[in-house]
Parts: sequence; structure tokens; C-alpha cells
Amino acid sequence: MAKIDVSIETDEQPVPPPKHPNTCPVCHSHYRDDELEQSLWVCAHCGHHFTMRARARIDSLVDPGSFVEESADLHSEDPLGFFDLRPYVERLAEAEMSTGLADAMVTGQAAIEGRGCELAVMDFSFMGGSMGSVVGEKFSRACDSAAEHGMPLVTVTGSGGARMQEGILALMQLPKTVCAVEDLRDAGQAMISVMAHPTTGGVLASFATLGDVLLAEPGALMSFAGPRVVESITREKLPDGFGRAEQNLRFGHVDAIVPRPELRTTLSRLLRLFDAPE
Amino acid sequence: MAKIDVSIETDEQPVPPPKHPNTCPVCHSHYRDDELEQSLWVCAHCGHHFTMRARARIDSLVDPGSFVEESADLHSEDPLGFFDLRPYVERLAEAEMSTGLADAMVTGQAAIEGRGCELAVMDFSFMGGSMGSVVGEKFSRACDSAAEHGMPLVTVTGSGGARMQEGILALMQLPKTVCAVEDLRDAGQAMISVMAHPTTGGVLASFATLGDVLLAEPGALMSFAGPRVVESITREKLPDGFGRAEQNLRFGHVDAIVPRPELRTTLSRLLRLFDAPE
Amino acid sequence: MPPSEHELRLRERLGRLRNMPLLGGAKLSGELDRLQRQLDRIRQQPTDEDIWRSVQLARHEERPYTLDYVERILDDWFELHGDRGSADDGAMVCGLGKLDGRTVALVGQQKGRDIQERTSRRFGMPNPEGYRKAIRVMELANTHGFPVISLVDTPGAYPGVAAEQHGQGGAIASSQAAMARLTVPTVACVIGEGGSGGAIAIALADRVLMLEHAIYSVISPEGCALILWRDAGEAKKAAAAFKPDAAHCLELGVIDGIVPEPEGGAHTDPDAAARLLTEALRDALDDLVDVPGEELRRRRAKFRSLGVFA
Amino acid sequence: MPPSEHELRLRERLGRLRNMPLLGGAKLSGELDRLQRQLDRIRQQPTDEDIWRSVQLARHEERPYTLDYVERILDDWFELHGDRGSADDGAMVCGLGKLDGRTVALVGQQKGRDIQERTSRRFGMPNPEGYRKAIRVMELANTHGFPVISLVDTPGAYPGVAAEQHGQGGAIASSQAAMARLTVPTVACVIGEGGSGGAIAIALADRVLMLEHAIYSVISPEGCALILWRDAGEAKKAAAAFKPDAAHCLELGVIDGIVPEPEGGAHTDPDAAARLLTEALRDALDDLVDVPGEELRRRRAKFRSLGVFA
Ligand SMILES: [Zn+2]
Ligand SMILES: [Zn+2]
Repeated sequence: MAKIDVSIETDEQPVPPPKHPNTCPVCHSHYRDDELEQSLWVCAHCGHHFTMRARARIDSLVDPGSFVEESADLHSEDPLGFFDLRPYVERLAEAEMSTGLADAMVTGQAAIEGRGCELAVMDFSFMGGSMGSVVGEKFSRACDSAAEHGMPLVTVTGSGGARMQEGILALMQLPKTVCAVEDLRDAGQAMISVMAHPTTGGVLASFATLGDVLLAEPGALMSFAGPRVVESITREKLPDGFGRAEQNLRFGHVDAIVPRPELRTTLSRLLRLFDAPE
Repeated sequence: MAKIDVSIETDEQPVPPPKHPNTCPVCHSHYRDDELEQSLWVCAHCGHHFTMRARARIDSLVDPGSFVEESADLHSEDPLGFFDLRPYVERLAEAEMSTGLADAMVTGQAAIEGRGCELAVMDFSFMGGSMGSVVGEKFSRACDSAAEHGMPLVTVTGSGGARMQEGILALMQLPKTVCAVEDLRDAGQAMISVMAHPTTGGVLASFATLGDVLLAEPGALMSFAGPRVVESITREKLPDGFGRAEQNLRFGHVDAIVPRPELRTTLSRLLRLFDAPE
Repeated sequence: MPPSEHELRLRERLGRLRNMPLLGGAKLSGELDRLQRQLDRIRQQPTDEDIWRSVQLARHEERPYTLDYVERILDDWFELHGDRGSADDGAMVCGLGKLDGRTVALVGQQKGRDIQERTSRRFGMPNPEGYRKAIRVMELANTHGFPVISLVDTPGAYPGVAAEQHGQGGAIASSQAAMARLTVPTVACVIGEGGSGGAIAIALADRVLMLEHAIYSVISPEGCALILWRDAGEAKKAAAAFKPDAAHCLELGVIDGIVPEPEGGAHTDPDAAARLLTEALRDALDDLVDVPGEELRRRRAKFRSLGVFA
Repeated sequence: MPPSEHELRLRERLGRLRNMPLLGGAKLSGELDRLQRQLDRIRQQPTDEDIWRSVQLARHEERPYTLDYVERILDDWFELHGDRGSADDGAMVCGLGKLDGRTVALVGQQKGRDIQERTSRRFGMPNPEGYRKAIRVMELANTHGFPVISLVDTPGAYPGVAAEQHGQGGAIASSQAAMARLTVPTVACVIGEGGSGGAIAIALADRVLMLEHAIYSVISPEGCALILWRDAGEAKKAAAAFKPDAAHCLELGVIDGIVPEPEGGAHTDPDAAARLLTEALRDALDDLVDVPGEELRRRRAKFRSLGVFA
């Protein structure tokens, strides 16, 4: 019998840290912390987009002081008593310590250039931006909040996929977030999805691709299966730029690639077009 | 300036008659009239499907005596006073004489194995099955009749496309028939489309492809542009079987290819599935 | 001067319209006014020379294309790309923008200006992926209640091998079907060439307009000549026979109005042409925006009435 | 014997259900009965060995596949082919048939029985075109009021280069979204492997069932082992950790019921397995067919309630 094993979730791990986190992995330029912050974590030399933390992302997009966080107190539980090399609860605690976040998504209301919107921003630093029950619940509530306040929802994703430590319940966050988007749409509100590197697996296969407008950051990996999975299972040679934002644009899967410095104005324009409240 | 002229309607003409119309163009077997009629105009040797006239098609599908023709008295007019090598009115008169039909479509109510349906059957022998105002109107009325009587609509198409002698009004038969199908669908009735050789141009690009179920006869050409147009404009080499039913199945455009002797039972099964009235 | 046959037919149509319950009585007077104005403009049956001039102007290499109008007509333009299936077709441009402060979706074929763009946009001949992009964007507009504007400018759908393999016929049919289902106001305008199925795919609208020198036809003059006379050189004769000019389309009830162009054609003054188009689009939308969605589906009745038979 | 922790959790779920306004009171008693019967069947928490046995049975090479059930369950089966875009994906089977005289649409992944069929059906791993075919057929069913049955049996969506280029992620999301919008009754049953996104794409249903030895998981045991232990050989350990068996899925509220298999697994008696499945599908549909379409969209509330957090 032909044997085939498929790991559907990507095994995309956080990119192995370069010698120094402030060194560009593409052109090896090195920056001071304040330089990177100043440039929105975009390499001034080659344009490489470094991973951006959720709170920094929010600060870079919204009108000063306008962000009101929601559901900040939601924490993951451990429904399966999951233990691999270490207990899931230990991994969670460590992620919380190192990121200062309760889980991999931050949600809340904000204004962008004077227009109100709901924000749902993922943080790849928290367990690879994996989606478990808390991410699903926060996203779901963000949809309801957007509907209730009559505002569009803006999402920024960065995720390796579903959080396998929560087993089948992690998979259920796919239909859960899909249903939340459909409820949002029935309420007449728009969703604008910004996909940062990487947006893969279960997040790509659920809410991230269901926005009315899909934006991507330059170079972002946006594939359902990770490149290594594709290569090892199908033995196909991967084309250059496989799964990257630019290929996704070419193949019709995103509306635009927006360099980070232009994201705020782009979102502002889209909020005007979707008649977000002033 | 790069110059490009596109004839969008296919220039598919009736296939040049073989030495004798009863000779199979594929394997050159020759049949008597009664043999062909007996075999539903399918070559007993190689399976080639000869073009089938509308009335013979209807006889082969419906319960004996069940067909009640509608709109038989509709005739084309000549809105443009169209004259090419000969006047359009002369071409019409000749077609009427040679086919015994008023135009290229026959419509009416019938029963197939005891289930009621509305039929709209094209006749390629009438000016290449081209769609002008009369075909559009008859199809449109057939949709209303199906809706009114609570029956599915079964169409059988064979057409080179829009009838250019009616100019822009011929093009308007595309949206006209599309709107009729949408009204039929809103009325809750199904449409089953059977595409015979050839179903091309404006008929393919309007009602024929909008059926709930799309069937094709073996070997039927089903392309928007005719092979010669594609070849001459794009200079692309045509793959084997270009535009044929088998390629359309492979590329996902039809549900099934149904050999003519099986068509009646297939339609009967589909009428049961769509709960056509007994 | 006695009224021409052409004028008589227009008058007859005007008479019919006065007795037709079209989109509610309140809207009808605007429709009549518009037609009366058209009638005042066009008193003369176009000659064969006039028709051929329109064929040439409609294809003039400096004629404004869809994006030339977009930049002059819409604020906050945001182009939407891709069919969410397998391609982004440059021959079809889709996006959102503001017209007089109102968000609209716009779809339209786009020809190319230089050789490179002409190739990448396939001379404005969409692949099925282009029509699927348009369907997607029109349905997005429907979800959010945005009116849809389509600008038609294509020699026809692209007749390529891959286009056929990817379902060109079905895509054109589906696009029309999608437009027949929309519950938002829709206005189509043929701005250059309205070539056959490739054009009607995005022109099943509540209001269909044509620029003065645009053409709208079931087949190209060259294609018609090739089939009927076996000689593409007889294109002028073919055009005279099937009459693709705006005046004849209006007379046959195929379009609802003609948008005037600057003297000498739209390319002589694109800004002025855009202003005239804006005005026509604004008028049409003003008539339509308050019509309930279900009533807008009566556009089907209009298209179902087209044709001449006995 | 004191009640196991597993039994306690099921009882707790039963208690919660009794207080939940689910699809109207009349329907709830059926739901409770079903759960009570499940509870009676499964008194024991499955051991790691039990779980591994299900993993093996779910993938058994003689296990009945979708078409094996179709031919035993449905009359007048008519398979529908193609996504109307660019392909017909053999890994996804769609069609219409009669269940107890009632027309239903059925969609399901299809593995292959011999080497050739396995290759052509990609071991039941659909491409985006397969999901688009399923969407098309589910929407057809919705138009005509036919209930939708989905049979889930896939190691996962196909992880190929073309699959990614054609939008695998978006297709899986769109298929779920389409199911969330349906206004006809929907029943999904995992009959073999319910592998991750490739499975949930067609499992967003009003009722979700699993065969007794089916598995349903976010990742394959081998994939999980490879990532967490860097060793695919630790699959058994991984399965024990993430518990893809039916009993655990029921306990977590992910599925609504377990369909018993013949002793030794479905492959030992496909006819009997099909009879048990028919009965379960019939029960589910009987509960659902009279529920108004708008109310069926409450399936969204069910999925939105899934997850565990503090
Ligand atoms: Zn750099
Ligand atoms: Zn033969």
C-alpha cells in the first residue's frame, strides 16, 4: 500500500534568529533599536519587512490614544492536558512572560485618521502566532464588536496555523472564525485583512482570506502548507518566491501588496470607501 | 500600432457535407436512412454522433404523443434590412423551406418517462442554429412556461452562435436568455442543459452554460471562439480535441458526457431528482 | 426638413415609453426627458460614412481608456486585483472609488497604451479570469450596497486556448447572470469598442449608455466581412450593414442614452469627455439610487423585451 | 464501577444541553436522546491503545470510502463533475441522489482503491478545484432546497505547488463560508480520516457525526510527531496526546454523535456499516428538514461556542 502522511498545518517555525535580531536576514544591514522602530521595522537598505509586534503595529496604525483594548484578560486553558517535550501550560506561561501578551492576538476599538474601526492584530512572537481557543474567541468577539458599533473590522495576521496543542479544538477555530465573519457580513460591516509574514495554515484557511479586501505585506509567506511540507510530500521543485505575497498577487489571491509605511494611508482610504464612521 | 481584429462569434459553418450525408465523416461507414434513424444518428461502427434534427430529437426523448409545441408561429423579421451577398429575408425563407421550421428552435411541453418538463431544442440545420430574436424569444417564453407549470426546463443546443444578420439585437439575445434563466431559477425550477455539436459562441456564452446540470454529447464542440479563430488570432497550436466535450469535462465545464442512446434515461433520472411533476 | 425615418423611429419609441410602467412613474419623466434630449441632438440618420468614422474613432489609439476615465471621475480609487482562483487579468480593471462622495464599484476592460501594456492587457480582451474578477467585485458591491459602474471597451473576449480551457463561454454567461441578480443600481457605458459577448458580459445594467462615437456590435466589422464576403477588407461595407453606431443602438432600444463627446472625438479633450461622462453617470445614478433592490431586478424585463419578430 | 471522568464530562454536556435553546424546543429532545444513547454506549474513556486502533482502522486499506457508501445509501445517484473553472478534481466527489425518496446533495472526499485510482484521486486530498466543486454543488442544493450530506475522509488538503498557486487556503475558507450561509439542512459525517483544514472545509454542518473508528484532528499523528519530537515514528505517542478519536471529539462538543460500526470495523461488513450510517443520516435529517432556513443558520452559534479558555 502506498503510504502517505500529510501534516496539513505548516511546520513553519519562527525563523531561526539571525546573529542579532536587528540584523536584516536579506542584506545583513544592522540597525539600532530606535532606527528599526523609526522605520517601522523595514530595512532601510533592501526593504525587507521584519516581523512586527502586535502593539507596535497598532501604534503605527491608529490615531494616538484612540485604541481601547478588549478581551485582554482571556487566557488559554489546556483541554487535552497536552504534553509533548514539555507541558502546554508551561509553553503558554513562557510565551506570556516573553511577550507580555495573554495570547497571540490583540483586539480593540480604534480610529485611523479619524475613522472608527475594530482591530484584530496577531503577534507571531506568541507561540508562532498559532490559533487556539483564545485567538478564535477574541477574533469572534471582535467581529461582534465591529457589528455592534457599526464599524469595519481590520485584521493583521501573522501565524503558522492552528495551535496543535489544543488538538481538535484548535481546528474548530477555523469554522468558528469563519462563522464570525459571516455574522459580521450579515450585519453589513466590511472586513479588511492585512496579511503579514507568515500567514499560513489554519489562519489563511479561515478568516484571513475572507476579508472584503485582502492586503499583503511585501514578501509575506501566504501558503496553506509550508514550503517544506510541499517539497517533502510532493517532491515537487518549488518555484522562486513560492507562496510569497508577490506570487499570491500574480495568482489572483490578494488585492494589493502594501509596503508597511503606506499601510496607514491605505487603510484610511479603505475605511472612507467602506463608510466607516467619523 | 499593433493591429488586432477579433471576430468573437465563431465562424463555425455547417460542416461541409461529406460525399453523402449518411456517410460517417470519421470512419466512412455508410448507412441507409432507416438505419441511421434506428440508431438515433449514431454511427454503429465508431460511435460518431451525427447532427440530429430538432423534431427527431424530441421524438427520441419524449413519451409518445406527449409533446405540445408552443410559439410555433414566431418568425424572424429583418430589423436592419440586412444584405450581404443576399438579403437576410431570402436566407430566412430558404432556411424555412429546407428545414420546415420557422426558426432554429422548437419549444413546447412534454413528458419524459412520465415526468413533465418544458423542452427547448435547437436545430443546427436552420442557419447553423444561429440565435436571433426568435430563438431568444422562444427560449424566454419556454422559461416562463416551465415556471408557470412548475416543471424543469430541458434544453438541447446546437448553434454556431449569434445570428449576425440581426446585428446588435442578436447580441442582446445573450442577456435576454440569461435574464429568462434567472427568472426561472427564482421561480424555483431547474434547468438541464444538453449540449450537442456544436454549441459555440453566443449560445455557449448565455443560457446553455447556465443549467443546473450540464450534459454534453460525445465529441461536441463547445468553445466560445471557433478553433479557426483561435488559431488565426493567437497563432497558438491547438491541442488535440480542442474545445470538444471530452476536454470540457476534463477542465470542469460539464457534469457528464452522455451518449445519445442513454440521454432519455439520464434526463428521466434528473427529472426525478429535481422532483418534476408526474 | 421633414422628419427622417430615424427620427420617426425614435419618436415611436418615445411614445411607447410614455405608456410603459418603467421603474415607477416618478423615474419615468427623467427617462423621457433624456430621450427627448437625445432626439433633439440626433435628427439625422447616420450615413455609412458617419458609421465608419465612429468605428475609427472608437478604436483611435489615443482614445481615452477605462483608467483614463477612472482617474478623472473617481476619488479615492482603490484597484482590486485577482479572481481568487488563479490569476489577475490586466485586461479587466476593477476597483472602488467615490463618485460625488458616493462609493461605487467600477469594472471595465482596459486596453494598453504602449506596446508592453497592450500585450500585458491583451488589447482589452479579457480571459475568463477577468470576468470572474468582475463578478467577484460586483458581488462585493452588492453586499455593501455600492452601485456598480461598468465601462465597456473591448474588441471581444480573448480567443485563446487557455481561455477556452478555463471556460470563456461559461464565464461570460455567469457574469451576465451575476448582473441580473444584483440588487444595487448598475450603469454601463460603452466608451470605445463594445465587442460582442466580451462586452455584454459586463453590460447587463439598469442603464446602458454609449459614448457618441463608441460602437457596440455582435461581431467586429472585419470578422463579419471575413465570414460574409470572405474578405476582411470589406469591413466598411460590413459596418454599414450591421450598424454598430450609437444612434442605431438607441433606435433599436438597445441603449438608453448617448453621452456626447467633445467635437472631433473623446481623444481630442479627455478632460472634457470625462466631465460629460461624469454628468451622464451622475444623472443615471441619481435616478436609480432610491429604487428598492427588488425593483431593480426589473432590468431583466427590459432585456427580455429586446428583439424583433412577428 | 464509579463513573469515569469521561462519563462525567459527557453528563455535564448533557446537562448544559438541557438548558440550551437549540434549534427550538421540539428538536432538543431528539438531541438529548441521541446524547443519552451515546452515553450509554461509551462508558469508558478510550485508552491510548484504543485511540491507536482507531487511527489504524480509520486508515485501513479496505475501509469503505465515500463512493462505497453512496452506492449503498442513495438511489438515482448522479455524479456532478467540475468546478466550472478549470478542473474536475477526482479527490472530491459530488452529486445528487435520493435518500428515502428525498433528493439530497452529497459531497465527500474520495480515496482510491487501487494504485491507479489512488494516484488520480490523490489519496483523497483535494485541490482547491475540488473544494470549489463542492461549493458549487452545495449552492445548487441550496437553490433547490436539497439537504446537503458531506462525508469526510481525507488525510488533508493536497499540499502541492499548483494547489497553493490556485488558492488552497482561500478555497478551504470559502467552502466553510458557503456552508455557514446555507439555508438547507446539512449533515456531515467523518467516515475515515478527518484531516485538518481539508476536512473542516466540508464539515461546517448542522449535525456533525463520526463513525466509531473515524479520527478527526488538527494534524496527522505523524505530522505532529515530526514537529514536536522531530520523529514521525512517535505517531502513536502524538495520537495519544491530541486524542483524535470519536469519543474525545464528542466529549469536547466538537461532534454531535457517534455512528456505531460493525464489530471489528466498517471494512468487515460494509453493508452493515452503510445501514448504520443511513440510519444516523436519516435521524439527523428528520430532525432538521422542518427547521426554517434562517433558523438553520444558527449552526454558526454552535461553532462559535467551540473552544476552551478562561
Ligand atoms: Zn535588508
Ligand atoms: Zn463512424
